[in-house]
Amino acid sequence: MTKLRNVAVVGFAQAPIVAADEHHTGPEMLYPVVQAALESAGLERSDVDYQCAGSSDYVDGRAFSFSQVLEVMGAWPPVQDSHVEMDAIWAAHLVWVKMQAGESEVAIVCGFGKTSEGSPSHVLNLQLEPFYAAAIGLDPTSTAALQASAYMARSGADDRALAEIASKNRAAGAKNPDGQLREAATPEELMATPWAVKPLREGYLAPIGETATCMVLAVEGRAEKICDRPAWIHGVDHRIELQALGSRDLSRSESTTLAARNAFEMAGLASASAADVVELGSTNPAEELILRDALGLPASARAQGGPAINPSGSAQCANPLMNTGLLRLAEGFRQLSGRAGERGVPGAKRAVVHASAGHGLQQNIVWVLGTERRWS
Amino acid sequence: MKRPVAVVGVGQTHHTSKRADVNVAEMVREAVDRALLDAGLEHDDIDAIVLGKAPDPLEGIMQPEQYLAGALGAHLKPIIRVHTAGSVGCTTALTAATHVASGLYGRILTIAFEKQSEGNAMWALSPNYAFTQPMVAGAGGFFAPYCRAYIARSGAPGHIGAVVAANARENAGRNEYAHLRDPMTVEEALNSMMLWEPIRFLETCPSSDGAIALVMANEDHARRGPRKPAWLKAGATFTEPMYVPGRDQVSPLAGRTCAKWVYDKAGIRDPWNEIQVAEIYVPFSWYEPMWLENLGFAPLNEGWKVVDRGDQKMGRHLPINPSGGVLNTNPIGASGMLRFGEAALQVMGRAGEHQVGGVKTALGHAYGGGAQYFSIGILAAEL
Amino acid sequence: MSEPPKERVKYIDTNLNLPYHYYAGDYKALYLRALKDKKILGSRCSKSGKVFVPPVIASPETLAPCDELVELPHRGIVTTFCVVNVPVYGREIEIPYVVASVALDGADVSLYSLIQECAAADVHMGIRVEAVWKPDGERQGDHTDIRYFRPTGEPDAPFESFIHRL
Amino acid sequence: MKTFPKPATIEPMSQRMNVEFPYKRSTGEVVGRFLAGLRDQKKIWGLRVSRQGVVVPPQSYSEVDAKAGGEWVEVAETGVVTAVAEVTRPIEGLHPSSEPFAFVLVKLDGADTALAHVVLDRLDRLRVGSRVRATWAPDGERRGTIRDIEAFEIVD
Repeated sequence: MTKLRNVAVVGFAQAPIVAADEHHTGPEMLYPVVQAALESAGLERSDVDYQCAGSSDYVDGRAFSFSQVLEVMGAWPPVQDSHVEMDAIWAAHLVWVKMQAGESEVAIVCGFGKTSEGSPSHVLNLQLEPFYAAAIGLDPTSTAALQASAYMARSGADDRALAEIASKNRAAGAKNPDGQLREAATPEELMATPWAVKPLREGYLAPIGETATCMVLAVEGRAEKICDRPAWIHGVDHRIELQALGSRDLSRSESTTLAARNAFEMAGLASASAADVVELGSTNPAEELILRDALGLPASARAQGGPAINPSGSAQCANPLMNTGLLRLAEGFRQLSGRAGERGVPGAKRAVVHASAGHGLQQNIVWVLGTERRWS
Repeated sequence: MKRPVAVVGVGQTHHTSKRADVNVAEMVREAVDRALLDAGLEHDDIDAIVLGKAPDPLEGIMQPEQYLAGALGAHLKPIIRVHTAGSVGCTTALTAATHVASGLYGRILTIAFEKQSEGNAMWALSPNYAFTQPMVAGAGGFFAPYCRAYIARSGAPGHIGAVVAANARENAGRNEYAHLRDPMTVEEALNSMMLWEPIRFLETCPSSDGAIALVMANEDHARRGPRKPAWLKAGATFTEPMYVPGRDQVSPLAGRTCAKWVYDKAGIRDPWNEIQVAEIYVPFSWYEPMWLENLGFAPLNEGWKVVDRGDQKMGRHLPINPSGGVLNTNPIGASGMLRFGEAALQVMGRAGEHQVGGVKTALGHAYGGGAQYFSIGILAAEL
Repeated sequence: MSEPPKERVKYIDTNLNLPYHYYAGDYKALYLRALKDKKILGSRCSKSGKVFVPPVIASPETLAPCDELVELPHRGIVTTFCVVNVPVYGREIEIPYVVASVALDGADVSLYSLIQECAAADVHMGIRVEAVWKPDGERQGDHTDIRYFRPTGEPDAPFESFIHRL
Repeated sequence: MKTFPKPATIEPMSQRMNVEFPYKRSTGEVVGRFLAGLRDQKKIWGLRVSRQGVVVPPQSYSEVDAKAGGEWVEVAETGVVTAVAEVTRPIEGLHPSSEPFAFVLVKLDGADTALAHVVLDRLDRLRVGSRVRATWAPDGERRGTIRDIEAFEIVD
């Protein structure tokens, strides 16, 4: 592997994840978060040389939604800036690429989305191919259920296997003060919840939630001065698959496997099992099982040993659109930098972080973070 | 650039008001196929894809790069989607360049498009949102007051906008891909209906369907390619908020900052004399003199004098928009990449009938939002 | 037949209908409710002292909070404007009409508003204007409560006083 | 000096509104002919493309390697279910039925990919692996959309 520039996550802040913030617009939610992230890193806005946001016009129900957040991101005097119409974790990736290109030293990444103002089912239907898929009325819960059924048919996993995964995440989520759904539940309790879309139960899914997030990234030389325990980026890759649900093996996540292989090679990590923490962007237990399969992790919630999987409770306990992915990266940072509180994995040195976008895990990104610099 | 980056392939569609014969994917694929052919490459040679377009409601497809992944040859590759309002096309190309400059990717396919005929741009861009002061006059009505302020500040005579429009149309007549190509005189522009005073009908951009794709590559690949590459000397995007008290909307600071930054990086001290052609984002004619000042081609309040002297015409000191520009072709999300791509074609010497002679350095520019997003690339014939 | 019909289906008509439930946010809510009482509220930057209308949570210039509430006069100047000669979807206004940037006295950013009760040709940069409100009992607490601005007949503001703050 | 009241003391202001946009989507040659096949012939056509085999419903390119073109292949209106999502509470204005129904992926006989569609009846018997058959909108009511196939029904 060629030598890359050491880049680290050095700060993060988020708004509470709530069903609806009735008092603030998206930019108003983001304003204190940017302030808090800068303050946590001990930075002035003028120390930051690049900013990138991730959001969606359709989630916010207005064209050019992202231009509103320029009012609160500190873009005066004018700053170098970009925006991706994606989950903010892809903005973080762009910043990392930018730093590899020598075009930035210290940057902020912002995520926001007023999920509560729209109907995610209606909105996310519009991601699908218009003539055959969107036209049938598919929504994200239904496509997730199609995927779950395909996985269950292939693997033999039953409702209890899903419930056990979901229960494990609920228990973890209960310990996460920054989460949304914070009530532990037994597999039996979850198996008693009604079908959302069969084979997925309501107990297996996150409630609608919204937040705003801000992450600070910095290159070696700056990162150590900003943060006592930076989370260094050892490797990262992202891949997409063709969209049509019936044209790919929905029971597997080929793009995750490929992204992970590339990220692990970059990081010098033998496998996901060799990490101390694995944080997955799965929004339901079937996705988690598919991702575990793609990453070579055990298929059961009861497996002993190996890395702690989803110490945050995962996206199953909070899925604030456009921020869900960046929150996974934030969890990796929190775990490695001693900021995870009660849910902290003792002595964690390496974390694997995953996030996803699109229907049926269409697009996936995998990161490896470490407490030590990767390249010397 | 940390590592040299070049444009090695350019492909665009013929732009028109309605491509009824193809769907969104097929229209975008035309540009992609042409860019790959131009670069002598196939999809397998591409390491990653960077796609840009303006707001999703224009076509009614959310994050269309996901639907388009298969069509773009992105299956099992990285793809990202940029959206920075009207500047997005140029910013997307620069984002692709950053990917190459990082050393992580050898060859990037970058694409920008808009198929405006699928929906209604007026509705998609300025519906009445709750709790928001309605945009009572559309995009023209938003920008016209700043054109008026420019005229008041600079003392520009009233015919300048029409001169810009007529020159742009004359140029578009030489560009086989341009949307509006029928000849048009200054008088016709002056006599056209006043839509948003001081902007007349023939001084505004059309609504177009179209796409452009570029292949960008590192030095090694660029030197081995079949054609002379266009080297990116410098590129940047600068942005500013809307409601800064005293913000200069006529010559925004973000634009001036961006221009200074790229000139410094490219080693350009005197843009007027060191750049031979500029493709700048002019959706309403008056923005040409305004941006000539903002980009440092003319002193403050004197951009209109360049136009009045005719120095922006083909064969004169600094041809502006030899392609015909946004005034004659406006697939919104693609318009910025068209500026960047046309600048690349000029330094490659492959702009066909609208080629400017002896181009060593060219500028591609785009802006967006409420004149808040600025994006500039400097392309050169030699590394 | 070994092929689908040559005569293809050319278009698919789709009418997207997306339900949204927008929140104004507290600052905008206070602003809109105050309009019902014929009050125009702004917010003052805690660092620069500059006044924003409608009120904003923080100054984009200083990033400092703007938590001081100020009431603004109903008069100001037209800094720049546009005469609109095209009908715009959703607006039933007789053309030509004028939309203008109106800098209220004491405010550091401008509002975007219609200018009426005069010929479009009589509007010019620097002309002083005042708000014309919907009558008592008809105001709803939304943007339409100020119907438009109209010239006051006062002397124009000098060009230098506004040309760099449109 | 008055300062802004704390959020808790302010009654939130909200407004429901439906954002409506009409679109006229150009289908292109392949999608347009496939849809015409449903409407005019009650036939389901696939396109044999590079590295995907017979794709149903077809695009004018391979989604695996982006190569253009292919040859038309008629496939059966029967096939096997490869995935099932049973919707117990349909979403108004989005879902194609107001009664419980199921989304399915169906690999039609002769096709190499599966089609997304719906099953409306006998949901209790629907499984991955179930055999199903297309049911059609009546003559004169097929409008050249994917919904010209009304649904799939379980074949005993």
